[in-house]
Amino acid sequence: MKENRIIILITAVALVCLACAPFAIAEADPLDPIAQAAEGAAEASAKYFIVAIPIRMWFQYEMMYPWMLSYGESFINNYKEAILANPSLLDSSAKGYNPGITNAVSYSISLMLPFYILAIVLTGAYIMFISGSIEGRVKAKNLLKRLVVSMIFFSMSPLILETMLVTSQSISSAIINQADPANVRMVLEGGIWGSYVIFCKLGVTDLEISIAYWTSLYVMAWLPYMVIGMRHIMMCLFCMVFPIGIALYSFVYMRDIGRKILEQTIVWIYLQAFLSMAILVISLGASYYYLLPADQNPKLTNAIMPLGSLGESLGMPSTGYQGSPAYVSLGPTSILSYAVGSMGYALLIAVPFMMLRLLNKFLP
Amino acid sequence: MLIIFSLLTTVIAITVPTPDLSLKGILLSKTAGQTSWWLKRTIYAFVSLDYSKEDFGFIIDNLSDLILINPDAKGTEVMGGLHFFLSLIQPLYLLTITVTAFYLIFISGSPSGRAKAKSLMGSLILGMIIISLSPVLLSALANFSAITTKAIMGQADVSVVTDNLQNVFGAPENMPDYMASHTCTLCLMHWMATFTEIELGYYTFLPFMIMIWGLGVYFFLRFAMITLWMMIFPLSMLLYSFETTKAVGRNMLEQTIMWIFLQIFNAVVIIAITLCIIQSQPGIMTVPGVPAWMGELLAIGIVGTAAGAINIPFIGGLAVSPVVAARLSSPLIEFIPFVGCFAMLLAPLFIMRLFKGFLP
Amino acid sequence: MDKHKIITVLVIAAFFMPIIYADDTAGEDSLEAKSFAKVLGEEAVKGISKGWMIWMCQDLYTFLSSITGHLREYIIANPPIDDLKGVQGFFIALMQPFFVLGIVLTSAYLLLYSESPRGRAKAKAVLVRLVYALVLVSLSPLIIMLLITFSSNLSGAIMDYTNVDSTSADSAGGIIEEGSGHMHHMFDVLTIIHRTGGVELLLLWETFLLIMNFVIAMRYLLVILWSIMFPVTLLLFSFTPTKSIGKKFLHQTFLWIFVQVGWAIAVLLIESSVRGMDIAMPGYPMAKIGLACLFLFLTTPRVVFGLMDWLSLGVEVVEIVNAAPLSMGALTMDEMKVEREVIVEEPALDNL
Amino acid sequence: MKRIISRKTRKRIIISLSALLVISMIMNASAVGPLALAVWAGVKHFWEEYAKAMPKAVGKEIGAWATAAAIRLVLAEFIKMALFDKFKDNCDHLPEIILMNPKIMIADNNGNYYGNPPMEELVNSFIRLTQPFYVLAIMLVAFYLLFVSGSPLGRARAKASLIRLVLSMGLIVLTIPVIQLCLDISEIITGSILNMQDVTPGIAILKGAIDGVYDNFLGAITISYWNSVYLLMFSGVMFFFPFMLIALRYFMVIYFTTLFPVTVLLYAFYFTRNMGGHLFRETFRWIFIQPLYALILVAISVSAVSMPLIGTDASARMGFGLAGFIVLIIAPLIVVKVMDWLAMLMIILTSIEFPGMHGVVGMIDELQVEGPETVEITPPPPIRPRA
Repeated sequence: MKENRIIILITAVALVCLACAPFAIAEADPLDPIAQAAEGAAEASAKYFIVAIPIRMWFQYEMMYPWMLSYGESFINNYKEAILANPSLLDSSAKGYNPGITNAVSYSISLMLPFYILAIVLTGAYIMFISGSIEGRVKAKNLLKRLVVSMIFFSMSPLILETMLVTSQSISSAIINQADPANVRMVLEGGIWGSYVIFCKLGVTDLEISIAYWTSLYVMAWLPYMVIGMRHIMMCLFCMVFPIGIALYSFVYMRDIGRKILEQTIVWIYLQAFLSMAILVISLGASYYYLLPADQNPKLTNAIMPLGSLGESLGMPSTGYQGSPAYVSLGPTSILSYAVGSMGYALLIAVPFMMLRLLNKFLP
Repeated sequence: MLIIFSLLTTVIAITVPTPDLSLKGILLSKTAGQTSWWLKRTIYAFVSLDYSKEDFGFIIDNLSDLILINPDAKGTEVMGGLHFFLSLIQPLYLLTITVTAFYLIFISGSPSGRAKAKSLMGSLILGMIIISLSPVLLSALANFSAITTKAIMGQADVSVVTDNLQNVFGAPENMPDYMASHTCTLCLMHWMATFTEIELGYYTFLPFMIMIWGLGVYFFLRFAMITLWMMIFPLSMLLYSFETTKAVGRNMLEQTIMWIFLQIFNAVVIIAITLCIIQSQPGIMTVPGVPAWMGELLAIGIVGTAAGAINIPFIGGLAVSPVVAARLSSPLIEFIPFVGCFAMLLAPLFIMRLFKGFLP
Repeated sequence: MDKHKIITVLVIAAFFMPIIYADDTAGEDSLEAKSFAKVLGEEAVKGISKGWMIWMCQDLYTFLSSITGHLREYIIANPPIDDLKGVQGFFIALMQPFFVLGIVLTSAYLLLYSESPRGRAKAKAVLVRLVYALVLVSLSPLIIMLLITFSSNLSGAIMDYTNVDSTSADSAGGIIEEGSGHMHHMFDVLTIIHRTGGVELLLLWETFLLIMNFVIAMRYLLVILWSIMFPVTLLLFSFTPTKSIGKKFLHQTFLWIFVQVGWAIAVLLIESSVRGMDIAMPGYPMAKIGLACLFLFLTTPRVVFGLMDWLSLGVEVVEIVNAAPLSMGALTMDEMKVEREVIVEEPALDNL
Repeated sequence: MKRIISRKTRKRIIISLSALLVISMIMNASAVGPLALAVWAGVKHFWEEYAKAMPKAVGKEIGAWATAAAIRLVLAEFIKMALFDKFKDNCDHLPEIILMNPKIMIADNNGNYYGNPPMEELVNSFIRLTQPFYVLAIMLVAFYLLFVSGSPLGRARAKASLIRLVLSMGLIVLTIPVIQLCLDISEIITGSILNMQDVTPGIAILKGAIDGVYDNFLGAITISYWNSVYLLMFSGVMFFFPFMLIALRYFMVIYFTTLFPVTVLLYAFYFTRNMGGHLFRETFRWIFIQPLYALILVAISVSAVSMPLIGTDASARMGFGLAGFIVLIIAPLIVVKVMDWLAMLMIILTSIEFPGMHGVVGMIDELQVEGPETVEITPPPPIRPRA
């Protein structure tokens, strides 16, 4: 929000009041109870209706409404691009070409290479010179085989990563294209605009009682991006250490760490598919709207006056405060759309975590 | 009671500083800010306490009955559900029995298989018998546990516990009636908080809500859980009689028995509390009260913030301060019954953890 | 205009203004001397604003608690199978090549490299598994439809024993509504006394009702998720290395489809236990019962499926279907042994 | 059974009562007439007074509100100076902060190293603490060897532990150099990782997130105090935690350094070997998180390149920055098993997956096993038609 504007505005107001304070009209007649009552009523109504409400509505419709249009709608507008974003290691013409990872991978390869050489040399030495029992020999040979094979994979690791990324992206796009964008938009907007409507409805009387919905706006606007960004970062992290993972996976003692690293790499890369599956589920979830017949489906508008809904049906602004800054007559939100929308956002957060938990220890 | 008290305070607050008591004079007397300030907090404290402590009397009065309460296994409520599940599993029973019999008669491969089938048959028929007897069985179980509980609780005097609970949550003895339910030490905490800042008042009546509402909810929950397990008793029997599903059935039966016999542990908790209270000499496990003069001071401080503001330092104070002082200078919260409530709430968790897998 | 200049100006203003207006900016009652008439006027207007606040919250309450009127529809709710079919077809098409690959490889192994009879038996077992899984996968929409229909019918049958459809006070909906309604009523009273006195209570019943709505919607979405992933689940389940994951997925599938049965049982339980309590101890405080019933509705599925996970039974069933042709003892045993060996990491290298 | 009257019925009652009142008033209007006139006069008077008092009231209230807002804005400015700028400074110095290591050894002017006196004292005190145990242990083993000496296996074990004890005595004396060596190694690796890439884009993204949160905080605090407090708490947790963890590492390294003699002793003695091994693992884990932090920082800055929306979309930038903070918080915790309390958070996120208490318990278990070190491989129980 534009803080300078706010500051200047408020300063102006404050200074004006400061200036005109000494010239205020005299007290009401202290001997006239009705006058006293009127004064009290005037002060209270000024405090609670004439001043506070426009300010709150200013907050809701001047500050939060543009915020909703930019931040709140952001994920709904470009969820596809956000979810399908993948780094590309080798193809410099690709969109997300990311030389950084490639450098890192080569760096970690160079980091691990001496250990390989050491191990191979040692094993060779063992076979040639020490080579006690037969079984020891067999073991050593076995180990040597392993080392060589893993070394091949090791040196090919950028290629492997690239393949995994490309396959996951293609699968995800195939899944996400099954989703109907109109439905996704409908469901997700039902969630975030539903909270916004409730926030406006409650918040105009007292912002404190609408705090939960106001917070949920931030959650819904940022958490999907947070999950996607987290996936992106963790993916890059594990891509960097992928060669190390392969190397450790081939040494017996380090095997567990290596397995963990490989698993995590695979899971974080293919999480994309599950995220897009969540989108698909959301688009299918639109059928939740028809759970109840439309006439029994309870609705809530941001009409803040008893007759608001009536006035709205007549097409006039129904705040009852005609001079309101920019009253936006939002459509009614239904409980079904609100619930399924919020849960759609929750799904975007829950599915990755579920999968992270379900998909562990799958490598031998 | 609330109305009486607030009216009283209002009258005091208005009449004392105002010379003329005509309507106009009262309306014009300049003490309204303080009076409303004070009244609001007073009423808030009263209302919130009444709310958080409603039905406290009910729980205190029939604590023993609440512990002893059990659903009637022969009653229609349980039987309706039980019959439903029975109708659900009858075909299963028939099917399995026919199949096993068929197997025994015709296919009957190895002797081992035969033996297995026979044992299965036996267990099935046994299960059927038990299920047909289930209402009797369940009510017998319930009665048994109830009788045991009664016997255990007979060892101690429940009124000791209830009195001490009264001391913690409710009124001590020799309280004027209109103050009765508002002068326990926790209540005084609530009063102070409310007079400091009205929103703090909410957090100070949380203890009441947790304890009293918790007890109320807990007793009903136990009742409901027993109803549930009684209703699906046939299912658990069926599952228990198969080898493949034995684990599940065992788990369910264990749950049934545990929830039914939970009341015994509540009785034991009651006894424990009673013994603690009886054996502990007064003052142990209690926060010692502040000295009397400080109590007076605090009392006047609480009320005085309101009363003093309306130029009558003592009249407002006198209304409440003896009570407040009495409570403040007597020992504060008795922890034993307080913790006893917690123990009663936590009993199921302990039992679930401890008595896992006692069935074969 | 430089921001810090503004700040300095503001600081000055901030320090002067309270002196001029000796007034609590939080908008609550202050200790200054006012006449009663004035206070009465104030309180009247404040009362209007508070009443307005209560009105808004009342609308919200009717909005959120509407679930108690439609419990049956909410509990029975299941995604229309026709929506799922197309997507499942897509997933099946996605899975097909893997299956073909697996079958071809196994049969190739069987034909070419099968040394030991044991390995042979293993391969056979895997092959049969694969074929069966292939059949199951191509049938998966039907299976899902079967499961969903079964669970919804079952829960419907359970709820036929209750009067959940009526919104009378002794129906489950009515009781739950009372549990939250009591708090809502209390919120009204406290708000009348003090503007923000009852906010926490508001949050309390809001949370309960929101959770009820949200959990049902969540189940709806997760049923869709697991049903469209059913072919994948079966694929994972049929390959030996990924079997454990497949098992977990299968567990989830059964769980989320059958949660509604748990809710139906909860409804039955609530009503019958409240009636029973009415007989066993008349005059049991209704507010507590309502609260407990809110709690019961949320936790009974957890109890029913958590403490006794008869969802593993569903897994067992699939097991048996898979193992049916080779359930003649030995081969299965063999296969199982094999399975163990695959996952054990070779002990030979440990003391290297 | 006691029931509350439902709100609908309450409304109905009120409406009907008021209707009755109106009707009765109309019925005997004659009696009410003069009263009504008086009331009307009062209302009129009231209205006039109301209108007269209104402008002043409005001015006063606006002034009061503006005062509050001004105070809050000043407060916000102070908060910015006190917190958000500090957050951003921290982010600027993130590489240095990551590279920060306790000085176990220091160099004097002649360039020869010796232990940092306080550290040395601490460690020595612990060494002194271990001495009697050493004596005891060696005596025990010797006693065992001489008199009890059961199976050859037991013998071999005893001998082994005897040798280990003797060796470990040597190691204990070298505590400080050893730890310093490990720290140097980790610092070198960290430095090389940080030099691997340019980390400024990552830092810029983190700072962007802080700015975004501050903007929303400012917008909220102008209007309402409590809403902004929520945002403030959130940002405090979010932006302080990574640095808290890094500081925690700093302390834990010192802690385990002082414990090192005990660790060695426990490891050397046969019966307490597992304990010692565990302590060893913990020590080295805490020492070697440092490269992980560097790696995360590099990953953030690297992944910023291939995330398309960051340049264009503000919300995406915010989310990405916050995700960076979350990763900085969670990843090290996953590696070091400080997970046990974090398990609670994970459970909240995943408990929708496993209804049922046992599910939660299982989750806790699994999360404790989450650390890459501890993946135990248990074959799943064979499924066979039960005998």
